[in-house]
Amino acid sequence: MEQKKQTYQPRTLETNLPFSWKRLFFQWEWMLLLILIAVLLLGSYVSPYFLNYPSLRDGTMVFLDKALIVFPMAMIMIMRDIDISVGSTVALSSVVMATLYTSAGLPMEVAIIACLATGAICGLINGLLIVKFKELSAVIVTLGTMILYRGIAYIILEDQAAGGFPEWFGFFGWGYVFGIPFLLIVFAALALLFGIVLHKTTFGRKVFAIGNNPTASRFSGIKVDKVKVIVFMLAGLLAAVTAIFLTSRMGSTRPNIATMYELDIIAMAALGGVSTAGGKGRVLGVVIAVFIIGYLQYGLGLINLPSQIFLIIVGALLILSVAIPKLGGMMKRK
Amino acid sequence: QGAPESSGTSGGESNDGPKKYAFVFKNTGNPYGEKMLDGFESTIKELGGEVILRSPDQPTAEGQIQIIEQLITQKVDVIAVAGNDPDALEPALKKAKDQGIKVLSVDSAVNAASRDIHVNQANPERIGRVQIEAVSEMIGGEGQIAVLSATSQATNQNTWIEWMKKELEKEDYKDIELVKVAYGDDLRDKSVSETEALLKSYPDLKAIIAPTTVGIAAAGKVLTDKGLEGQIALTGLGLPSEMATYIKSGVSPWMYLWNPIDVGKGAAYAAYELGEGNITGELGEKVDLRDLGEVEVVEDGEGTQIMLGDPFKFDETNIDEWKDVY
Amino acid sequence: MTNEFVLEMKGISKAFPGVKALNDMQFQLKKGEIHALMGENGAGKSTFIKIITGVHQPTEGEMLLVGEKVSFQNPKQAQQHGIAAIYQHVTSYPDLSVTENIFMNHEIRHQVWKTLNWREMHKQARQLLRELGSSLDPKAQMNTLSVAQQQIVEIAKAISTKAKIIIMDEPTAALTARESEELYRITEKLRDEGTSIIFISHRFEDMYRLASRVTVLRDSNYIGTWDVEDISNEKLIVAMVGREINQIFPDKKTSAGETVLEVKNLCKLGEFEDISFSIKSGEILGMTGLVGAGRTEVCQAIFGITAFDKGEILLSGRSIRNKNPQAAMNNGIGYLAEDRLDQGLLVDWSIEKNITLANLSDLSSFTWIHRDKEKRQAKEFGEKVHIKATSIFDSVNSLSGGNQQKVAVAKLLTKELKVILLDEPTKGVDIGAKAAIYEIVQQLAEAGYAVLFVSSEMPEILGMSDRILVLKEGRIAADFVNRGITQEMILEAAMGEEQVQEKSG
Amino acid sequence: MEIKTENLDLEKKNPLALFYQFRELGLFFFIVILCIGVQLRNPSFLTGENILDMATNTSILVILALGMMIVLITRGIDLSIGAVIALSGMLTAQLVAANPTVNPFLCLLIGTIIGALCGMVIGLLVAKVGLLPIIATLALMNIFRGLTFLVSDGEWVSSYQMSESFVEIATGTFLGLNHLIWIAVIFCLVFFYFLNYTRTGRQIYAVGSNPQSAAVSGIKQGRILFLVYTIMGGLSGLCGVLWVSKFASAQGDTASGYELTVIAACILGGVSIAGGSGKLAGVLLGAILLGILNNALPLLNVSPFWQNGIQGFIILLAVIVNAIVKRRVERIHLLRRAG
Ligand SMILES: Nc1ncnc2c1ncn2[C@@H]1O[C@H](COP(=O)(O)OP(=O)(O)OP(=O)(O)O)[C@@H](O)[C@H]1O
Ligand SMILES: Nc1ncnc2c1ncn2[C@@H]1O[C@H](COP(=O)(O)OP(=O)(O)OP(=O)(O)O)[C@@H](O)[C@H]1O
Ligand SMILES: [Mg+2]
Ligand SMILES: [Mg+2]
Repeated sequence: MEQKKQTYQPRTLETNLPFSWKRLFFQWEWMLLLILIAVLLLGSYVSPYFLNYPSLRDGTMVFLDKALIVFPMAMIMIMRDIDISVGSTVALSSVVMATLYTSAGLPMEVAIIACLATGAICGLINGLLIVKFKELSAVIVTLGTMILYRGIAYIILEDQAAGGFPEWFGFFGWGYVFGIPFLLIVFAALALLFGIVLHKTTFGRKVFAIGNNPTASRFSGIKVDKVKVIVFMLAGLLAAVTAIFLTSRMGSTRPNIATMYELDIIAMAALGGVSTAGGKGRVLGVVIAVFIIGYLQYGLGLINLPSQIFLIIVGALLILSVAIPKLGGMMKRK
Repeated sequence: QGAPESSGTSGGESNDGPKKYAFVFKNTGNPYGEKMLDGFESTIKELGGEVILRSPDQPTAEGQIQIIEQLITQKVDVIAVAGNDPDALEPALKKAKDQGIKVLSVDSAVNAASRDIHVNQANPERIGRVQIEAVSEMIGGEGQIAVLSATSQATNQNTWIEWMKKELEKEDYKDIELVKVAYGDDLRDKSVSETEALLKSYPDLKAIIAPTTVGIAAAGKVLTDKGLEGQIALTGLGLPSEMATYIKSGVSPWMYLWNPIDVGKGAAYAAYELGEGNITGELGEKVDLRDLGEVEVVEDGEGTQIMLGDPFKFDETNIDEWKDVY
Repeated sequence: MTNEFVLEMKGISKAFPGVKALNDMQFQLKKGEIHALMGENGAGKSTFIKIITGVHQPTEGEMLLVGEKVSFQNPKQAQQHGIAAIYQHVTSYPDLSVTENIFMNHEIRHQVWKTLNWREMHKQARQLLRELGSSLDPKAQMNTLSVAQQQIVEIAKAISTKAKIIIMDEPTAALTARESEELYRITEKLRDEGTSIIFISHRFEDMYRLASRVTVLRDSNYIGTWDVEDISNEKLIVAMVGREINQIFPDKKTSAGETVLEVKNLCKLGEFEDISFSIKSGEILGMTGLVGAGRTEVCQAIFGITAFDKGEILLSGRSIRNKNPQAAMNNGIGYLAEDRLDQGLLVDWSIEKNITLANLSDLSSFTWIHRDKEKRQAKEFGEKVHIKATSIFDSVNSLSGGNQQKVAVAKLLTKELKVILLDEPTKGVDIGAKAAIYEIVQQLAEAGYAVLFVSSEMPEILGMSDRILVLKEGRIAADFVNRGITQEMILEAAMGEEQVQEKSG
Repeated sequence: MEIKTENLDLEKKNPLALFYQFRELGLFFFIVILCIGVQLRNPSFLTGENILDMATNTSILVILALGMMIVLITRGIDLSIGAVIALSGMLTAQLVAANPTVNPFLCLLIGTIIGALCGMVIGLLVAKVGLLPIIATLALMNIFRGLTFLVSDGEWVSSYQMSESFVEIATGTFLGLNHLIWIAVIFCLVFFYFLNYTRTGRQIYAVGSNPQSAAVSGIKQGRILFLVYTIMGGLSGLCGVLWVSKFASAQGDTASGYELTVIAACILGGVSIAGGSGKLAGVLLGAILLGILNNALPLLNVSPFWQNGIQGFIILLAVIVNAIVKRRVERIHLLRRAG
């Protein structure tokens, strides 16, 4: 017995890391924060209307609607998947809601629930197709459903617009609570919720695990398919929430709303440090990235730059922000 | 539900210096729109105002709402908008009106509640009817015709098509049959496919009306490539520069359009009058459009509008003058 | 001066950020010799050969090829100097054909047209494979082959470059005894043709069988080079692990209890048929067979990863059906996957998160993860299996193969289990770590687990098991009680009589 | 000592290997059935003229899909091609407008060079800086589109400004076939040769199939990636010229969103997003299916409001049917092997 103990040396494993400034500061979020500050300074420099509370506050209402989807999109990208059907899901849920209210004459509350259900079902279909037909990959499936969902929206509403919602419905897009836009409050709440779910709970841990190694995750007893379906459903659901806010802001809807949203959303997530190679990303980074892109666009709008310049600036920002750390890493290695 | 605190007390009045006139077009890079913006810009400058020209990069209402928000923050005095959607801009434009900003729509109307007045490039009834008259003349009052429109939800196009159908009910056109309304979505490739499909599905087709600049150019191209000039007539609304080739080759004997520069000008005068408080958009008011003449504010559904004359006819005789203009 | 050595490495050091992987390494390779390189997991063997092949560049030291100083900036240069390598983790192109895998980057082209000469390449590939004793179809797609077949393709690839030096990093890790035998034959043939071979393995049999000299590494340091005849087994182990290992296999103290797992007539089309066995609590059931015999498939079917067509699984007399791994684990069955990089571990993650991954529900309330508990558990189980690392936050990537395997074992132990299925738990693991794993397995059995121990290595099957199950082509070929059983008896069952006769004949 | 080794070998042909030869079969049958269906509804579908029209209209898609295929094989993606088409088309059109005598071949060359330059930027970012292709091309899509608007300053180039010879590029015929068809056919042949009979072509597959192993076998991965994006860019640039010539009009929003159509053609044709696999025949079928849909839906007099939905449905149906057929065949082979 004694001899056996000697076959190896006992070792201890450290469970506390010594404090390190490097670890604290070498984080993507700091870089993003710097960019955000730069954007705010730039904004106040170029436009006198930019840097004051009402302006910054109302500015958020311009870009936060689509930003709601960025959270589940981040989850999807962490799982090495992608969902390019979210814009179409927004359109379909919105059209369903408006049609049920205007044509079917259902109460608005019911129409809103139907809108959420539509979004969730769209997400569910994406998720189910993806896990049932693994050989297809998420890009293919959501490319197909992207065309399909918008197609259905066209079938329902054809060339009509549907609107004339009750007065109170405008609250979603235009309302304030204690002087803070309702949309901003919802965004903050969702950020907190998704931050907790992704970083503090078993569900979030599983999402990261799947992004890192789906096979090993399955072998470790994670129900990979179930997690995936849930996350895609969440994306659909939040697309529906976006549909509510967007429809409320516009007061009416059409089948062509929210075109190209998916690309904006993916850009926000990517700038926020979510890697489409999977397994990486933080909600905090994504939140900062949303404000960077949003305020940049808003600020440039205030000085009436043509929107094509804005395209170039966002593109360049995206590349620089992702490339600079890589280049830095390359330098260090040399 | 807290009431929104207004981000600035009022629009124009408190501002000294030149007044700010903003024009929001449907999207950037639209040739027709660019010309309209040119007309607006030069006129406002002449009148001594400050001009802001903005368009989203996609032709969506969402993009226009964003821009309108930004214009409100900048405390402009007048917003002129060519709406991507008649209703969807209502909340944003109402917010602008609440803050004392004058709103007018140009080219594509927004609904009555969200504007003070609409500047109509031409009388939609005339636009519709004149194209049927033209087609009838081209095909000798007899045969199948088809319409190639833009997107299925373009409001002005749909209005014109309605008027075309009304015109067709007349006894004179009893031998003309409208076989199909196709939609090319204002995309070149789609418009080409749609045109080709029309030719195949309706071998006896005599004419195509394309009340959209992209559609008519695409159709002109298809008819040219297939060598169908003289067999199938093409008319509609097109840009002289894009249509010059086809008008000269006879593919399209003639077509119509108003002068977008003049539309921009008219919008600028109307905006100026609104901004100066000379008019309010009430029915019956007279608006002085300087060299475009004086027009009366007339009814348009629940709102009011002014109209800028008949569509202009472009044919062999005058196309060369115009093709370099726009 | 003529040079005795085709390859000479002097004072090679290599530092990775934070890790010194090699320190002052010395190495000499003669023409036409098979030179074994041995050492514990993480000793630096793979790093060393990657330096030779130009994948890594050394931080210090020089390299002489036939007396001439060289330095390779990339693998292509090493290839051009006649160095070929078969890497530890098979590096094939799964979507491409066998021929393409063999000739990638040194394709045969038409003299005139400079286009790829497929016919010639297929022909030569077939030829090469035949020389290696295989009649694989050169047009077959790589990912349809078994690991052993892929290994053969890798060897064919190395030979096809007409290399003067061939390096094999643990080529036998995935092979069974019989396939290893085939590999020995090929290797010897190459040596006889004048090729120099560096051979890395954790199996002593490989070294004794093949090598004429052996170089030992320990903790990134060069320990020494010996002629194989001159060094005893004990001395070699001391050189490798720095201390004596008196006993590799723990004493068996079987006290089998109740039957825990019973498998009845399990069938899966095309994979296995009619598998029946039972394991008692405290018992270690060895399972062996040739590659592709279906052992992994059986384990995975029991664990709920793949579905089976017919049959029944009973746990403590109760029939269970595991729809997925989660269900299996809840039923008390654990599985250590054969391929730890692909199926066992999340290599970018820390040791801690890997260990706790399967057991998150116990570490959380209302799905909120308690970090303290998590750290404590990771430490407890990490130490239990003696992972060699500084902290639980080290990434699994940075560990050597053996230590990675220990992480996978630790992960398994966090769940309350009754049955554990170990699929090749010592694959690619050094002698010290092997002893440690054997001991852990024995302790598990003593603690009342029913253990299924799958292995291709005869000594460990014989040394560990209470009973031995031999699979052949998806069927049970023999079921021995491990008393007086010899390697020959097992091989005979695994291969079938005809082949054994031929072998001895 | 001689050991027999049947056990290690594939005496029977491996089931997967067999099926891979017929991987496009499902798609092919799908197209045949679709064609029959359409023909029954509208007899003008399978007329010579319509088939030629269809081929002409699908040519550009085919050319682009070839490029996208090799990008996808290397595990990449290129979302910027629509913008590159617009940029090169606009610049070339401006050149022609300013200088009507310029030789059409020169135009094609210039467009290709402009596109290749754009592709090189992407290639550098992906291969040298190590950006993920989806991010890099998403960003550059914005930038190229913005540049197009900037260089055109909102103006457009229309048919009367284009010389006869320039418009001829895409409308002229040779031996009764439109030039576009010829160009597409030539590119198909070149790509077939390139992918199957050149070293570089095979290295593209190698890099996509297993980047690590490509690195240890000494393949210069960076160079392959750079090359692939440059080729894609060059093809986009070329198609920009063809596009402008075909429609005799160059505008800022030319081909916007077209990248998705091209990607759809590739994945319909069985190119794996995960890299490493993809065959020319499949991509061709994928592009043809989309071409047929574009042509057939208007011919069938399908309501414009239904076209989007039907198209999405058919794309999904096609990939799912293909996946199911593939599984079936695998299962049959398994049975045969077991039996
Ligand atoms: N790319 C790398 N970055 C950082 N550390 C590395 C890297 N590659 C290897 N190491 C470290 O270098 C040491 C030697 O590793 P190496 O793979 O050479 O060991 P080995 O002797 O081949 O072990 P095994 O027998 O398990 O294969 C290990 O501690 C390992 O963690
Ligand atoms: N000679 C072969 N031909 C084709 N496929 C094979 C061959 N050998 C193995 N396989 C594949 O391997 C599977 C069975 O191998 P499995 O991994 O279950 O066996 P194993 O005994 O665990 O072998 P290993 O030692 O490789 O783990 C089969 O389903 C088959 O797909
Ligand atoms: Mg190693
Ligand atoms: Mg196995």
